[in-house]
Amino acid sequence: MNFTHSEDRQMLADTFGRHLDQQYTIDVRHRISGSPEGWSRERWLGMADLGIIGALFDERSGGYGGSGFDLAVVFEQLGRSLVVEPFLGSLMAGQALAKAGCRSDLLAQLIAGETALAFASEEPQSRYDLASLTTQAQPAQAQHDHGTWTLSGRKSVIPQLEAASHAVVSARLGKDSAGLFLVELGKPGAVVSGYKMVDGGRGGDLTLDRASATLLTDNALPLLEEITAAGIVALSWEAVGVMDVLKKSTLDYLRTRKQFGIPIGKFQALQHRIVNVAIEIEQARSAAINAAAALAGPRAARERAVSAAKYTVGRAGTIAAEESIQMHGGIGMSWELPLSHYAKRALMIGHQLGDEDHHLSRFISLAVTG
Amino acid sequence: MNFTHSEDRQMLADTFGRHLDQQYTIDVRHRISGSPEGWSRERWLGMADLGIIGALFDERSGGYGGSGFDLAVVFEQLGRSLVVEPFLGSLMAGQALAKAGCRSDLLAQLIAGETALAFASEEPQSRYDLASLTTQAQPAQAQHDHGTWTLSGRKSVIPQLEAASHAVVSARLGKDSAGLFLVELGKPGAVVSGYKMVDGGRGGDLTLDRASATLLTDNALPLLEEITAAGIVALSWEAVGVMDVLKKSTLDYLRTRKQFGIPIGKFQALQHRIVNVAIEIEQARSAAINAAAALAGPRAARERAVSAAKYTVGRAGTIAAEESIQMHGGIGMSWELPLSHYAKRALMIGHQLGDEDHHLSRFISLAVTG
Amino acid sequence: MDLTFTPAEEAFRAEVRAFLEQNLPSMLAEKIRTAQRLSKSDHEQWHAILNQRGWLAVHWPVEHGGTGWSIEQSYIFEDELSRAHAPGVVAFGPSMLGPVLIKYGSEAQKRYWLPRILDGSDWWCQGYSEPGAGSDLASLKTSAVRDGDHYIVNGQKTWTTLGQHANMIFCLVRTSSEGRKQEGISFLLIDMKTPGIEVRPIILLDGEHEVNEIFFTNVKVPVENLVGTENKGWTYAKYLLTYERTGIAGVSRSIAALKELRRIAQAQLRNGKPLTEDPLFAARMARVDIDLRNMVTTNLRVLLASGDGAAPLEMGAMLKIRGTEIRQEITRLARIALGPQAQPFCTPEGITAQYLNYRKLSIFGGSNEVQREIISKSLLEM
Amino acid sequence: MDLTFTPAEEAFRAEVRAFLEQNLPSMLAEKIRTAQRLSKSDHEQWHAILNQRGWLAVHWPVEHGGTGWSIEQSYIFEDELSRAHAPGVVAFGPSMLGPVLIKYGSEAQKRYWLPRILDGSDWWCQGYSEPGAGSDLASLKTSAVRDGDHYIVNGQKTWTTLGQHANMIFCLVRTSSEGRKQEGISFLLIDMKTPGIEVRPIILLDGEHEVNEIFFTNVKVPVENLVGTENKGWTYAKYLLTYERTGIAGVSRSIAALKELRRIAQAQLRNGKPLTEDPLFAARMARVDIDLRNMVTTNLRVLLASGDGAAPLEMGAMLKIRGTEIRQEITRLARIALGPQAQPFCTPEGITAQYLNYRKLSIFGGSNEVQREIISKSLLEM
Repeated sequence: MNFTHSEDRQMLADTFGRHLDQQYTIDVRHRISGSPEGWSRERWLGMADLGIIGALFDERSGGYGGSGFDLAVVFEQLGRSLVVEPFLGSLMAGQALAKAGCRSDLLAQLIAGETALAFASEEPQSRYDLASLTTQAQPAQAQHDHGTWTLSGRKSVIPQLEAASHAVVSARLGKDSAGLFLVELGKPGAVVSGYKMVDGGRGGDLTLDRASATLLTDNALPLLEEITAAGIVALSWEAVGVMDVLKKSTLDYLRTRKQFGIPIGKFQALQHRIVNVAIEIEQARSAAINAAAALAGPRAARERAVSAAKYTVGRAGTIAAEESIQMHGGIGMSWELPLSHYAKRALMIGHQLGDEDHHLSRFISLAVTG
Repeated sequence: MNFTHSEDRQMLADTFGRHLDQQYTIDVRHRISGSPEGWSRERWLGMADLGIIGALFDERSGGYGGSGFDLAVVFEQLGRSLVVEPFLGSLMAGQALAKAGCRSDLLAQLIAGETALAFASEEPQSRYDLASLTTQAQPAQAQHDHGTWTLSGRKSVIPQLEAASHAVVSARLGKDSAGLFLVELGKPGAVVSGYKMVDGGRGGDLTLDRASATLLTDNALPLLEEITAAGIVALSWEAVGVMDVLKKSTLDYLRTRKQFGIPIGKFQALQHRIVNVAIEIEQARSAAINAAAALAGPRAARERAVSAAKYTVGRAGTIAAEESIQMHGGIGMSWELPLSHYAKRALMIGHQLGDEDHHLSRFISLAVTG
Repeated sequence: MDLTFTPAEEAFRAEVRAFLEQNLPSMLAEKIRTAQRLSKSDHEQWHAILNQRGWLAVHWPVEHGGTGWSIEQSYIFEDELSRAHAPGVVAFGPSMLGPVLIKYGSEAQKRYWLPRILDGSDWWCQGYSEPGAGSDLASLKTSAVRDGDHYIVNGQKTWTTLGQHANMIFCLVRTSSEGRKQEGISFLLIDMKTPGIEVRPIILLDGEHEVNEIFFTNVKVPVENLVGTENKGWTYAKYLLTYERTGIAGVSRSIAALKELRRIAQAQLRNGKPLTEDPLFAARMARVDIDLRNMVTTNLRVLLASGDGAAPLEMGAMLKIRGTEIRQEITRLARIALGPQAQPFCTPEGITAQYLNYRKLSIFGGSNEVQREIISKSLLEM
Repeated sequence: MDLTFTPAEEAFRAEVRAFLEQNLPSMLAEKIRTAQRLSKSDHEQWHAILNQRGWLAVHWPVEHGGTGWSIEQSYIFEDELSRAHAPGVVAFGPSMLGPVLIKYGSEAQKRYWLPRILDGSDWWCQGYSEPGAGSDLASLKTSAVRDGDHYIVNGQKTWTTLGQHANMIFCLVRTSSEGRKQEGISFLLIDMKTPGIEVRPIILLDGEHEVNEIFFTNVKVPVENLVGTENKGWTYAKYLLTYERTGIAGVSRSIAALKELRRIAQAQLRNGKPLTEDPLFAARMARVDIDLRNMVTTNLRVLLASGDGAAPLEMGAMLKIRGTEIRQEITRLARIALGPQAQPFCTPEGITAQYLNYRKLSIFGGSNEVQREIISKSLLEM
């Protein structure tokens, strides 16, 4: 039993952390986040050059990582610096391609930072339920066009959709089964409408009207679950990175801000509250460790661990965000202070890939069936 | 709109409060509570002489009260002094007799303090569900014995069952309906087994084996609900009385107990926690007011208010009990300090006539259907 | 005890409701219902409508143009406003400065300023908080030095809500550094157009410009703009804290918000059923619903016990804490109800933005921590 | 990172499990499972069984009769003990005094006292707390005055767990009132049969006699019973706080208790279905289940990071707080699960009594408030 990262991973974390500290300061982040594109192709390339995207995929797929703890070290750093670039979608869509054994060319471009991908499982009615699909797949009309399908329907709130060249999309296949498809964005019938997101960067909805698509698998749900598990491991570690900054900023503020002539960190009520926040964060880190360790394991244990983790970071993220703002007082609500942006990210992670209640209920039913 | 008690009720509260302060000190209470009987017939008579039992019933039934706020003033005082005498069962069984228009003789004896009654709705499997009944009623075999039935089954955890001469019992009547019956205890087929209760005094189970019984109503559920509502108003106010003592004792302790050379009430973390307890108690008082006011009103509003109140005092009671003990430290766990007995009563009220979860769920379904 | 309203009070409720049905612009109601921000002219329009009916300054005595209403009437008025999604009154003039002038102002000040609050001639903002003086308000440093017929004001105020719309500001300023810090504070009325005043926006985490920093550099204020006695400003500021408590718990607004929440959750699906039928979400809603029902009564208990609007500080503090906790929980549940749809910045109903914005409720107006201090002092008498 | 046990560790687990299957008396296991109180002889029997196998003093070095186990082994051992509902080791001798003697005791003390802990000759209790010194332990007043070859001890100790069974007590006593209050404390071993010692029971809210007050009146203690140096006792007491952290979070016991809770809830009906299927109760159980799974990892992280059993004080404090919160929540849920059946004093499984008794977990052994102070000092570095 051992709770330290391997030397390689620790080196990656350190290198990436230093890179972000220098290249991705909060001012840079705000500039990128508020730009019309909502991300920076240049930074994306820079991070790819560092090998960060490659760390998300295994050797068979052209990367050199791809395990739970590889995602962990990358996404923890992304959280620490509030990176808005399209990592989550690229991870999930890329792993879908890798696991389906399709389009290794596109995967290679992704790892080189030459493109970015999006992952579109959510629909307006689905509320985190991967199996709730109204987007419908039809075989392409042209008889000779084997393997090509058309998709119609709507996928919603896809992070950094506009940044992606392609999206991996789940859709209903016939009556009772579901498929995963690759859709090239910007082609006829695949209309992207983008918008700003609460936590910075942009998101988008994808309206499909007989959009041309390539089938990756006609048995989507097991793969969807597996990829979502990877996404949750990633988000959990991003949350840990975000929460560590929330804690550190709040501790700094408690040490320096004076009221009634003394640092507010001398007030016992605040002391006990920051301790509670710190305990929540340590428990969240443990949940993220458990989920990362279970990612390659059997389905029942994996799904229980990822639902436990997502529930935990959802809960802890809200506590850390709300308490950090409250202990800062007014200044904690200002756009100017980085804190508020970390708080928003912590909160919004709770809305991605299933919230606290969703995963608590899921944990319960997994315990019953598993 | 007016939140002060009528002059009569305030006078009753004051008189009863003074009586208990003098006659029912904590030492007396412990002696009575720990006695083989677990209650005092003499104190019961004394309180009847003061008119306390009469306050629980309306004039038609030989009393002079019986409204929600009459129960309020009596039970708040009972809570304040941790009285163990059989008020709850007598209230509920007596109101059943009164509402069914039966046995005014027994009611008169009750009001005079010459007897006490028990109310038996709970069964081992029923868990607060008034309609979950396995106790079965059969018409008495003797043809000429109209109105007499026999009951078989088991009623459980009935407060002060041994103190009662009679019990009002709910039982299944045929297949789909339920009746309320009066059973004389100590008669053949009605076997009482008593035991000590966590919060003092005694409780008991009632095993019925073809016990002779008088039918009060063959449409029990509406009446059961109404009587349970009265019981919940009573318990809610008892809880308010108990919690006020918990708060006061804890405040006293915070003022006087010194650690690190200063009164622990100077520690801000404890200050903020006692404030939270105080707010919970004020909200519980409001819930108890709402329930008392709704007791005579239409069913939907009444049931919503009593479920809201019982949920609230259940929640607040646990917080007040646990926090009071914790802020006292070790001494708060000692039998010697009255505090621990108030804490136990606050907790156990949560287990009577439906707990927090039961009433929260009930509140939700009442909102849907109502 | 009696928890019902009298027939006269019910008739009054009907009167208010009828007035709102006829006079509340539906565009304003829709903005409030969907948590959109009101423009300056929205506010001015609404103030004018209320003022025309004589209902702008609810808590002022009749002789100054107020309503002279009972506590029950004020409560009913607020309840109906909330139910109709009417905007609230911007508090600074009618609810904050007005009562101070009425109690402590000179005759000339009352004659001049009070009508201007009612007719909208002045938009007031509040100059209390400073960067170094948040919860410790009395440690404020903005100085006013007497120079002939003027005070010369230097310093900085912050968190000035809607200060960008205001032409006047009432300020707490330091006129003496002797004695306890509370003792050298004065209450000054300042024209925002005076040279030396600069207003800078503070953007909040929801991206909105709601509050401001205000800088004072050698700002000349006529001495007749001093309210009451020099160095007694703390007393007037504290009076405000106890004066107007009807709204502090925000129960009416919470009731309306809970109704909206239920509508939002009803429209969301979870496992194919409305979210309102999901046991965990239904339990969350029921908990805050019950807490709010209790708070309705706690609020009325405090208001009626305190008689003429001056609630004991610690009871008001209790209302502030639990009232804002309830309000924040409702916005939190609305955010949760939206599920993944809570992420876009511009949700149709401004739900996430309002959740973020309402973090202020437990910070501004005396943080909930300060309120806890007030209560514990009173409980512990130490 | 690697969250798995090695094959050797798994083999060790099998060995422990087999030992327990063969040697744990079923009567003891049943008592533990149903939260019944153990008698003195129950404890003694169990200590003897463990000692015979050499597994009584898990954390002692091998040369003194300990196991020399790795952290993983100690963890596995505790895990298997809990899973089998084996009694814990009464900590005072093996886990508390033993390590202090081994580190600070004289050769003679080690030679004499350590074997007697192992073979059960002595039952130790702990004399730390005093009526005036709870959380502020260092303010203790029980005095020991040197008089020739003896100390004369006067004062009072309290909350002495199982002191009624003990023939020996290790005490913190004041040997000097100079300097900081921590500086005049000594660590003394006292024979309970010495004249002048009186033990009085304290009955707790569950009606049980578990703790005691101990009065010392001119009690003569030979100077050779001083451990280490006079006035340095605080150092030894603090060493104990960092020494043995494997068990502080109580995760193994909580896992076993959660399993029992599930069994209890399964047997209860709500609306005709097992309580485990009630959405609100299932959510309560799942929340604590997840919290506990997280704590299993947090616990191991701390233990392994701290190497040879000496965890940083603040990490141990974190384990203590959340570990006891989890344990208390499980007993709370067991109480709730029983519904109306929680009211009789003697429920078959002692559930309500255990819930009440376990309120102590957040009070004794350094209250959770004191633990928060320790953590906040470390976090804030102030």
